[in-house]
Parts: sequence; structure tokens; C-alpha cells
Amino acid sequence: MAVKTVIEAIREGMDEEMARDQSVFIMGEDVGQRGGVFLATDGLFKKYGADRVIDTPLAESTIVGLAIGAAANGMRPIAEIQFADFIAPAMNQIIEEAARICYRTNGDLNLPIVIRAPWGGGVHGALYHSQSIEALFAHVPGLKVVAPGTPADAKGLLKSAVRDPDPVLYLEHKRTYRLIKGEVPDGDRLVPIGKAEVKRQGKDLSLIAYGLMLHYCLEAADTLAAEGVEAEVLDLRTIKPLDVAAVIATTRKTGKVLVVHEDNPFAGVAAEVMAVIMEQAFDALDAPVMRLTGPDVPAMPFNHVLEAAFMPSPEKILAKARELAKY
Amino acid sequence: MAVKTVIEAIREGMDEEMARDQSVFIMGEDVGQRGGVFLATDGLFKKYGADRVIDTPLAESTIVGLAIGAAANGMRPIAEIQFADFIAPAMNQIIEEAARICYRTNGDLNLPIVIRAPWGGGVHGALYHSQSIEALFAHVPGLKVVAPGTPADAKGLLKSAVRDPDPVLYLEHKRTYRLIKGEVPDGDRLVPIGKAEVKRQGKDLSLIAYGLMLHYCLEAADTLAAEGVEAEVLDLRTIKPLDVAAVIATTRKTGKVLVVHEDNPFAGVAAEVMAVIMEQAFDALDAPVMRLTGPDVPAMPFNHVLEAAFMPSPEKILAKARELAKY
Amino acid sequence: MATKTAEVEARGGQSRHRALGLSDERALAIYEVMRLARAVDERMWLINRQGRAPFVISCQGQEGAQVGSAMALKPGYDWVAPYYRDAGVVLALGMTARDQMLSFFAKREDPSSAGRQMPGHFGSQRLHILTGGSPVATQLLHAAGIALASRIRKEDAVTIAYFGEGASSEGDCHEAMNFAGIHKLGVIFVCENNGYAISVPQSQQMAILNVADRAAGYGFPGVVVDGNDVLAVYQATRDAVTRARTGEGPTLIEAKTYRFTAHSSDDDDRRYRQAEEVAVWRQKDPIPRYQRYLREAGVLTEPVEAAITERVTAQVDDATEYAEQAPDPSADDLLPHVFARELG
Amino acid sequence: MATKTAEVEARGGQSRHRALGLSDERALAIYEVMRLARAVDERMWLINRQGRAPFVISCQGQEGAQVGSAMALKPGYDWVAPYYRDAGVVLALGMTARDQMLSFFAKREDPSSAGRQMPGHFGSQRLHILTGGSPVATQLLHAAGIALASRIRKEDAVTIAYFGEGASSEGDCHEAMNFAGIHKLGVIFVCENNGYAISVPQSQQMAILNVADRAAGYGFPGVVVDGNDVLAVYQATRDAVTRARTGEGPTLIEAKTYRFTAHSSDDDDRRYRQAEEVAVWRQKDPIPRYQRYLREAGVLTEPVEAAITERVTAQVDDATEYAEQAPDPSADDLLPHVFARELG
Ligand SMILES: Cc1ncc(C[n+]2csc(CCOP(=O)(O)OP(=O)(O)O)c2C)c(N)n1
Ligand SMILES: Cc1ncc(C[n+]2csc(CCOP(=O)(O)OP(=O)(O)O)c2C)c(N)n1
Ligand SMILES: [Mg+2]
Ligand SMILES: [Mg+2]
Repeated sequence: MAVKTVIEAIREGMDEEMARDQSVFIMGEDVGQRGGVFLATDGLFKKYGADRVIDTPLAESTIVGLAIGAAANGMRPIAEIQFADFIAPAMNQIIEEAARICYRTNGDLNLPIVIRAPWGGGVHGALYHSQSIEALFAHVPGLKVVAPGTPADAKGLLKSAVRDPDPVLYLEHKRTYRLIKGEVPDGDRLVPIGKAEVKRQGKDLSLIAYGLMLHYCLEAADTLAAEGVEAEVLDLRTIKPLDVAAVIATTRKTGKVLVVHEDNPFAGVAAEVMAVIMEQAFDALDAPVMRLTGPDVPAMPFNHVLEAAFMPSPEKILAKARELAKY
Repeated sequence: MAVKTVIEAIREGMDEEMARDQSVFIMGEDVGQRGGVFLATDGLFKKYGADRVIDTPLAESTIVGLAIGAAANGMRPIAEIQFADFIAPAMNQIIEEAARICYRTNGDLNLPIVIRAPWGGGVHGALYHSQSIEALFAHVPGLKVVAPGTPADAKGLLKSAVRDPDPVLYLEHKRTYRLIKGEVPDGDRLVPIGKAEVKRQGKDLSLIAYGLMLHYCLEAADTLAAEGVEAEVLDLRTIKPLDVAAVIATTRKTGKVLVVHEDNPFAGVAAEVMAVIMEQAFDALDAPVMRLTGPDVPAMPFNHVLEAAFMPSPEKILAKARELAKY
Repeated sequence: MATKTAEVEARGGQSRHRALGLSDERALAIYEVMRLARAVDERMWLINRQGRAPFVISCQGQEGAQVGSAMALKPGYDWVAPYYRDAGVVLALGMTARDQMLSFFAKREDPSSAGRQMPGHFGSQRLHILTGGSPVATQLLHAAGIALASRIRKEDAVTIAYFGEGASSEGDCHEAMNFAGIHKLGVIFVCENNGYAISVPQSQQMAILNVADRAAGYGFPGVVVDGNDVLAVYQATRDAVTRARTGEGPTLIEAKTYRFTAHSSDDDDRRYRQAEEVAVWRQKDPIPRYQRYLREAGVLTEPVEAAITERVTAQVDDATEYAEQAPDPSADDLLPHVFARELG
Repeated sequence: MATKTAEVEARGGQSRHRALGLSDERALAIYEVMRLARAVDERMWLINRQGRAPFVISCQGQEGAQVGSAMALKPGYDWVAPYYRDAGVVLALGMTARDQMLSFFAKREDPSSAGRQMPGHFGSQRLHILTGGSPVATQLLHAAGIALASRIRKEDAVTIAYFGEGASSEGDCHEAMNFAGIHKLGVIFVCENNGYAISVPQSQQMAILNVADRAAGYGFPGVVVDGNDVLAVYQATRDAVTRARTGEGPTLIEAKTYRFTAHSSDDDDRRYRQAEEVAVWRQKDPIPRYQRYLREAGVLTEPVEAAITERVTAQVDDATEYAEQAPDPSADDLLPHVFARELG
């Protein structure tokens, strides 16, 4: 067991999977020689060669469209979208093709594809290098969407995603890449897709989050504890399929839930969590489920004042959690 | 006042707006000579000429991308996407450009664009001619999304959309085109974007819907009335911006709400309605808000048995409403 | 090569197929697939007009382009990514009339989709026919991806992507050709140019006369071929297959052709094209044209023709009867197969 | 025309600008904009390296292509849809050093976005500079749409869309050129080919040597021009503007050039290109090259040069000071302008 950053964990996960399985290969913009703009694939081009680490032209529909064809012909592509913000040119290939192919062939063809996309804000990335895209894709049946927050989960979910028989959108939060360090178990350890994890036990209220917001919630929970409020922190890890059982369990345990994400609220992941709780644990609620999200504006501005105003923060979480605790 | 079909109302709305304002023009696949595959633009090519009713090549990103440029240069384009199912190639232009331009220019440039898209199922259209796309776009800040259900609303909202200074996704339910007839007020009558309408008063429970489902809810409400249950039917008409006040008002009135749509549930419009009620009318609830939606499968199958199994129907609504009434 | 074809034809055409390395049997097999494709299609319209099935989309008129190209492949080894008109392609590669009719009637046994997709949305992993959705042009990138996989594994399988000239307007068409060109993939792009995208004529789709001219912008050859001359299509494809298999890279083949029917059973083509234009093209029907050639070449005798007709009719009858009576899916079939294995 | 340019240059180049109809003043104005673009850019790197601003993206090396083309337009009448490197374009069309610095420091007064977008995302409806987002190639369709609007209203305004050769791989690039070709729109596509899309060299982006060759596939002329020869760029653009203004349709101009800096302040170009290669291109720097020409032509005398340098430095100093001290937006500025008018 060694301490690693999130990006090291992701790189290691890819490296191990490529070594293990010849059918795994990487495609994307600048993933080769350059090692990716975040260096996620650093060293892999040298190690596995130009056939298995392919610098594509600047074209996202190409990246995903090729991945679909290659998967149909026996490969397990890892497709890198340079920033989540630039995934939209590939939406037709992802939503209308990749997500629907298993269903439309009645299971004759399934597509083991991983689409990696760095997402999230707080990096002075402005409107087009800060976006949260999880709700758009989680809404689409036929896709799995994961968003690990810790190095161990990042590696374990990367490996699970590569071995998964279906298209997995693997979201890596840019801000956590080098900020978040943690123990990563040695060896071939998978983290299952579809399983949330309680990252901190508590009995008074539940904070539900993923990605960078997990860490902000844990920070807020520390402060709350000092104030005598024991917050449980549930890390969704996988957004689709949502671990409904874990959501309901924490709701029944605490009766008070706050869902936190950077993405804007309208028909977002928090709305779905609220809907599921409404449907399955209405009787257990001691307060309405609350959400703390990015605002309903098109994307995160560049200027630091505006960026800070946009981003949920430990302080904002704390304020909302206090409100909930008092309800 | 005359009785018209939904498609006649839409055509008339476009015709009147084009006659009124020289800057309004139409672009899309087969909209010219052919009059559109549903004949929505029938006769307009002859009347307004090839300059104002433009047959584009088969390319949706083209249609929306051109609309953005033309709007920036003083025009009011109506862009037709032949089927909602084929809007994905234009998602980059819609989400990353059209929706973000007013915000990113701090209001220097706003885009009066209407994107019309026939949506919805029940027409033997199979996976790619039956889709519901409202949640994907309603999630995106910077877009307005309307989905009228009656001929009067279809015309009034079309005219409002054309005059609106911002991008409006105008969803027309294919199944209602010729099925639904109704009185359409003569003259220049607008229906405001952002306003829901109670289409039937009731005190026992609320059915919230839009598009074809509005009519199924009204049908179910008739049967419920015969059973002694007075259902209020709220037609959202506009999905974004959601008429939260109307949603909360009906919730406070009846205490019991069922939201109905064809779109799959995960992070859909029903989830948002449930979240909003959770946030603003939790205390008024006599039962958990329920939703009846299409299933979480990639899209609606072709075979008639499967299509019927997929579609919400008056019977399914009735069953769920009875459950709610009894709660 | 084009010159050569023309020459052979000029010499009376009696040995064109042999000059192409096609045995008489093979030449007749091509004819029979074309006949079958046409016969199934005609039957579908009949049934549709009787109200027994909701939707048809046709290959009629394009059988030369389809069968001529597909017959240049190794079935089950090479790959195709067809589009919705390509009944002739999939029949050439191992799908049957029953398969077509099962999909037409949307029955559970439909091998392409178990009744989930509209007719014309072919797919079979076993036959190396890539599943097609309705959005046009996506399959060009899939085909490039299939070819990329073959390249990575150092296999010499060839992939053909089929598409209409309408689909060539989509960004994906550009992207697929660009990538294939860069990596000299073993992929062939076959454009069935029938002059219309539903109602929109070619002149409103592009400012050029030949889609094939675009190939130069991607660094590989573009070939224009008479799509209603099945042997010319075969020849162009065979040459492209050789290039592809030996690592020389892609070819774009544009087969000039025409569709005889409306776009689909939901369309009314009288709104946008003249009856005279259709009549002119009917004179160029690829099936009678090839029939004449085979007769003149002495390959298609009366008894052979009669036997083919009998087999085709029998297959269509059998397929119709079988498929119409085959069971529908049940409501329980709605939910499975969203994913490869359902999550526990 | 290309031959003629070469001839004039061969004759010692002393009257190339006059042969192009450029007065001495205009020739100097071109030079001054290039100098200003370079100077603002250099200052930004300095400030960034001092940690006073988080991000730079550069025009350095591409000023010839940018200023040479933009100066062929009527400012405020014609339109441009620039991309993030096009500081030279927008400075030529009326943006100021202050505007650049306000955006660089993301201040409320930034005319492009009030500090919402990264630097390099220019926009001004007043100046007919279309707002740019980060996704590449979308602006090509916007430019076609702008030109379509001009066409519908029977105005002769010309629109230039700027893009890198990397962006040419996107589907939108194909779609924009295809539509513009069909309708012979008054749009010019200027590709600043600097040989790389971040780290990916041209050879991995396309199988051809000249992006301009693609124009043939869209039915209009493609022109390759030395992007570091500002007068050659001016000439090619002027000719294209004439075509566009008179209804003859689009032109694709490929300006071969190079970027001197890393892709942005977040990039390390030593990972993918050799210092020698950069050095070779630095020899071809468009600014000293044009400077030499103007000196030899007797237009750029010592005192004129000194005056220009003084003005440029003063503007950069003023802009830096002004912008750095200008107020940030406040948290209240986060929510407005999602829509044209907020809903009541
Ligand atoms: C992305 C997309 N947009 C629109 C459609 C609707 N549509 C179906 S076929 C068609 C025309 C196709 O023309 P072409 O590619 O020339 O093929 P053809 O039908 O002529 O064989 C259109 C517009 C579609 N299937 N996909
Ligand atoms: C759709 C999209 N994908 C990816 C990116 C990330 N990105 C920004 S610039 C760039 C390279 C652009 O290369 P080119 O078009 O040649 O312009 P240059 O920077 O060389 O001037 C990339 C990949 C983007 N901005 N947009
Ligand atoms: Mg066609
Ligand atoms: Mg470049």
C-alpha cells in the first residue's frame, strides 16, 4: 500500500490493464507523445507503442465512433476526451449509438468502452474547462457513469470500467488530480461499479456527494462534529446505476439528507436522489431533502470572484447542513 | 375561433410570424419543396421563396450552427430538426454555443432562435423516431424548452418562441399532430413562455404532465371523476423555465401529486418537479410525490407489444392515481 | 482499370464476368441475390399497402451497387457497416429472406433486433454485419474503428461502410475519411448516390458533381462507378478490396444510382420529383440490365432463369408466411439487454 | 495572382504594397498592429510568469496571417469569427490593448465577456467580432450563418472564419464549407496552419499536405499562402474578399505559419517538438520580415520605427496598468445574463 495522487492512480490503473489485456488500447487528443494534457497517459506511449496509444485528430466524434467500431471488433478501447466540456461533439455517438447498441441488438453486441473525461471546476478553467456533465449522461439509459473521489476508488473503478462489458463514462475531477492523495491498495484490486461507500459514519444527518465535493463534505463534517453534529458522508462513486440501497439506508439512518454537487440543479443528480428518497423513504424523513449545487447559469466563469461564487465550498455546505440539522 | 389540429396551428403560427417579420426564416431538412416530412412547413416555400425556407443538407450541426450565426447577424431563424431523435449531432452547437452565448458575452449577444423538433412516441416510430429529449435540454442553463399539448398552446407558444430573444427548443409531439384538435383563437394571440396552465380543476390530487401525456391525464381524470376522485390536471406547457409557482400551488391545493412523462425517469423532468416540491411544499404533502414515466431503457421499441409496454397510457395513469388517492 | 471495363463492355460484353475472375456460377449467384432483394422488397410494399405491416424502406434500384460491392468480400471474415437501404448487401453476406421478413414484421426472432428496430436496421455479429441505428453517417466512423481493430491485431480483414450521398453532408463522414486516410486503414467507403436525401436533390446537398472527388482531400483514391452496372461495381470494389487488404489504404467508391420507390412508405415522392425522371431511371434498372448481359453471355438460359425465379418466389413466400406467424415479443421483453449482463 | 506576387517580390520587393493598392500609411498601419499584437502577448507571458495572471494563449508567430487577412476587411461592416489565437485579427478590427488586458486579467470591464471567459475568447457585436467559445470549429458554421443572413438581406458584407488546422478535423469544418459552397456564400475560411494541434503534428491530423486542397471538394477555390508573409496573406484575402463581395462565393485560404510559444501557459512544448524546429521558424518571424521589407521600401524610417515602438509600448503599459487595477466583477455578477432579459 502506498500513498498516491488521483492522477497517478488512474495512470497506474490503465497501465496495469494494458499489460494484462492486449485488447485494451487508448485513443485521444495528445495522449501519445505528449502523455495527455494532464499527463494521465504519461509514459504509456513509450511503453505500449503507437498502435496502442493513438493520438487522434482533434475530433471527439471520431474518438468515440472509432471506439464503438473497435469494440465491435473485439477491442477494449479507452477513449480520452480532453476535457468533459468538449464531449458534446461526440454526443450523437455516445447517446444514440454506444448507449443504445446493446439494447437495439437485443444483446447481440455489447460495447466494452471506457470514455474518460476530466471534469469539474475550481481550477480557473472558466466556462469551457470546468463543466460538470454527469446529469446529461446519467439520464441516458445504456450508459454507466462513475465519478471517483479518492485515489483508491479512482484506480479500482478504472480497472472495473475497463473490464466492464458496457460503455462506462469515467469522470475524473481535475481539481482532485494532484490535490487529493491517499493510500492505494497494491495489486489487482477492483472497486465495483454501482456501489456507493459511506466515507464517514454519522447519525444526525447525511451528506451525499462525489468527486471533489466528497472532500468538501468531509471537511464540513469535521467542523460539524466539533459542533456536536455527527454527519454521515456517503460517496456515491457511481452515479449510474445509482446505489439506491445505500441512499435509502443513510436516509433511514439519519432522516435528514443534503445532496451536494457542482453541476446545476435542474434535473440533476441531486434531483434524482431526492426523487428516489421521496419514492422509497418518504416516511423516514425528518426534514425535506436539501440540495446544494452550482447555480443555474451556463457554466463557471473565469474570474476568481465569480468562480468562488459559483463553486460549492466547505463553508457553503456547512451553512446548509446547519440549517438542515436545525430543521 | 376555429377548430384546428396541432400541426395546422404550428404551420399557421410560422406563417403569421414570417408575414409579420422579414427577419424570420426557416431552415431544415426537407422543409422546402417537400414541406417537411410531417408537412409542418407545407406551402411556406411557395409563399416565401427559397431564401426564407431553406432546404439544408442532411446535417443537424449545420442547421443550428447557421442559426446561431444568422441570429448574431440580425435574423430570427426557425431551425427544424426532422425528428428530436436526430438532434444529437447538433448538441455541441446547442449546448456549448447557443445556450452559453448570452452568458459568455455578458449580454452583448442574445440569440433569438427557435429549434423545432417533433418528439414522443406511440407512432410506431421505434428507437429513433419516438424519443423524448426534454430532460437533456432542460438541464442546460441558457435554453428555454416548451412542449405544448393543444393546438391553441402550440400556436401561441410558437409565436412567443419566435419573438423570444433567446434560444427556445420547441417540442411538438408527433402523436398529437393530427390526433388532437381544438379551438384556436383568431388573431395575434401569444401564450407566454414559462407559464403552466391548470387544464382541469380538482381538489383530491394533481396530475402534472405535458404533450401527449396531458391528454392521457385528462382522460384518466374523467374516469377518476366517475369514481369520485377530483383530479386537477396541470399542463406544464413550458418545461424550462419551470413554472414553480403553479407546481407549488397545485401541490398545496391537493397535497398529492403524480407527475407523468414518456421520457425515462433518471434525472428527468419528474425528478425536478419532485425536488422542487420537496424544497418548497414538503409540509403540504399528504403522500410522497409519485412519477409515472417511460422505463429506463434506451428507447421505445418498434414492435407494437413493446411499444405499448413502454408508453404510459390512461390506464397506467389511472392505476397510479388510484394508488395515490388511497395513500 | 475503368478504361479496361469500358473496353470489355464495348467488345459485346460476353466475357466481362470471366475477365473479372467470376465463374459462371458466381455470376449467377450475384444475379440471384439481386433478384431476391428485389422480390422481398416488392412483397414488403404489397403487405404494407394491405395494412399488415406499418413501414417499408426500399433497396429497389440500388441492388447493383449493393450486391456488386458486397460480393467482393469474404462473408463472415470481412465486415460491413450497412445503412437502411442495404438489403442487397446483407442478403449477399448471409442474411436470409426470413431474417428480412422477421424484422419487417418486428418479431421476436428478428436476428437484427428482436423487433426493437424498424425494418432496414440490419445487424449480426456472427455475419460481421455491424448493427445500424437510424442516425445517418455514424457507421462510417464505426467502420473505421472496425478497420482500426483489424490493423492493431495485424489481420487483413476489410471493412466496407455504406451510406447515401445525403449522409456525406454529416460531419462524421468527414471525420471517418480523415482518420482512415491518416492511418491507411483497410476500409472502403461505398456511397450509394441516388441523387436525393429524401426530397433534397444533390444540388442542394453539395456544390460538386462527384462525392468521390472528396477522397483527394483525405489522401486516397475516389472512384466513380455506374451503380446500376453490377459488374462495374464489383470490379471497383474488388480493386479497392485488394488495396485495403494489402495495407495500401482506403478507397471511396461512389456508385451513381437511383431509388425507384419513395423514400419510405411514409413518403410521397411526387412532391419533389417528376414521374418522367423516375421513368428514365427505370430504363436503367440494374436487374434487367444484368439479366440481358447474362443472357447474351449465354450464362442465363431459360431453365436457369426459371429455377432462380422459383427459388426466389419460394423463399419470399416461405419467409412471409413464417415471419407473419412468428410470435411477437412479450411485454417482458421490454426491459432486458440494456446492458450486457444485468446488474445484480 | 500568386505568380505575380512572387515576381514583385523578386524585383526587390520595393513596391509590393503599392502594387496591392496599399498606401505607405496603410502598410505601416499593418506593421503597427503586428507589433502591438506581439507586444501585448509578450507582456502577458511576463505577467503570467510572475504569477499575476493564471493563463495566456498566444498569437506569437501568427501575426502575419492574422493581420494580413483582417486588414483586407471593412471594420465594423464585414464580420469575423476568430479563434483564441487571433489577437492580431481583433486588434486590426478595433479592439484595443486595454480590451486585451481587461480580458487577460478577467475584469468586469472586459468587453468580450466581463471576465467570464478565458483570455483569447474575443467578441464584440459592435465591432462585428463574433463571440468565440472554446470548442474549436463551431465558429465556421457561425460564419456561414452570418454570411447567409447577409445574403438573405442582399447585403455585401464579407465574413471571415478563422481556425487552426487542428480544427479542420472536426465535422463542423466540413459542414460549414459544404453549406457555404452550395449557396456560394460571401465567407472566407482562413486556416492558420501552424503544424500542430497542441502536440499532434499535422501528419497525424490529415493524410494531405495542404488543407486548402479540401476546397475542391466543396466547389470553391483553395489557396495556399505563406502565412509569415503578411503582404501575401493580404493579397490572397483581398482577392477572396472581392470574390465574396461580388457573389462568386467562398475561398479557403491556408496560411502556413508556426506558433513560437507553447500551446498555452499550461503547455510544455518541449515534450513534442524540437528546439531546432522552433529556431528555424523563428528565422521566419513575420514581423522582422515585414520590417525588413518596409525598410527596404523606404517606408519604415528610423524615426517612424521609433514612434511606433513608443506608441506600442505606451499602449501596452497603459493597458496593463489600467486593467490590473480595474475592478473585478462581484459575486452579484454571477447570475445575470443567462437570458437576454431576466424573466419576470
Ligand atoms: C442524423 C439524421 N438526420 C436525419 C435523419 C432522417 N433521414 C432519414 S434518411 C434521410 C435521407 C438520407 O439520404 P441519403 O443519405 O442520400 O440516403 P438515401 O435515403 O437517399 O438512400 C434523412 C434526412 C436521419 N436518419 N439521421
Ligand atoms: C472541441 C474541442 N476539443 C478539444 C479542445 C482542446 N483544444 C484546445 S486547442 C486544441 C488544439 C487546436 O489546434 P489548432 O486548431 O491547430 O489550433 P492552434 O492551437 O494550433 O492554433 C485543442 C485540442 C477544444 N478546444 N475544443
Ligand atoms: Mg440519397
Ligand atoms: Mg495548429
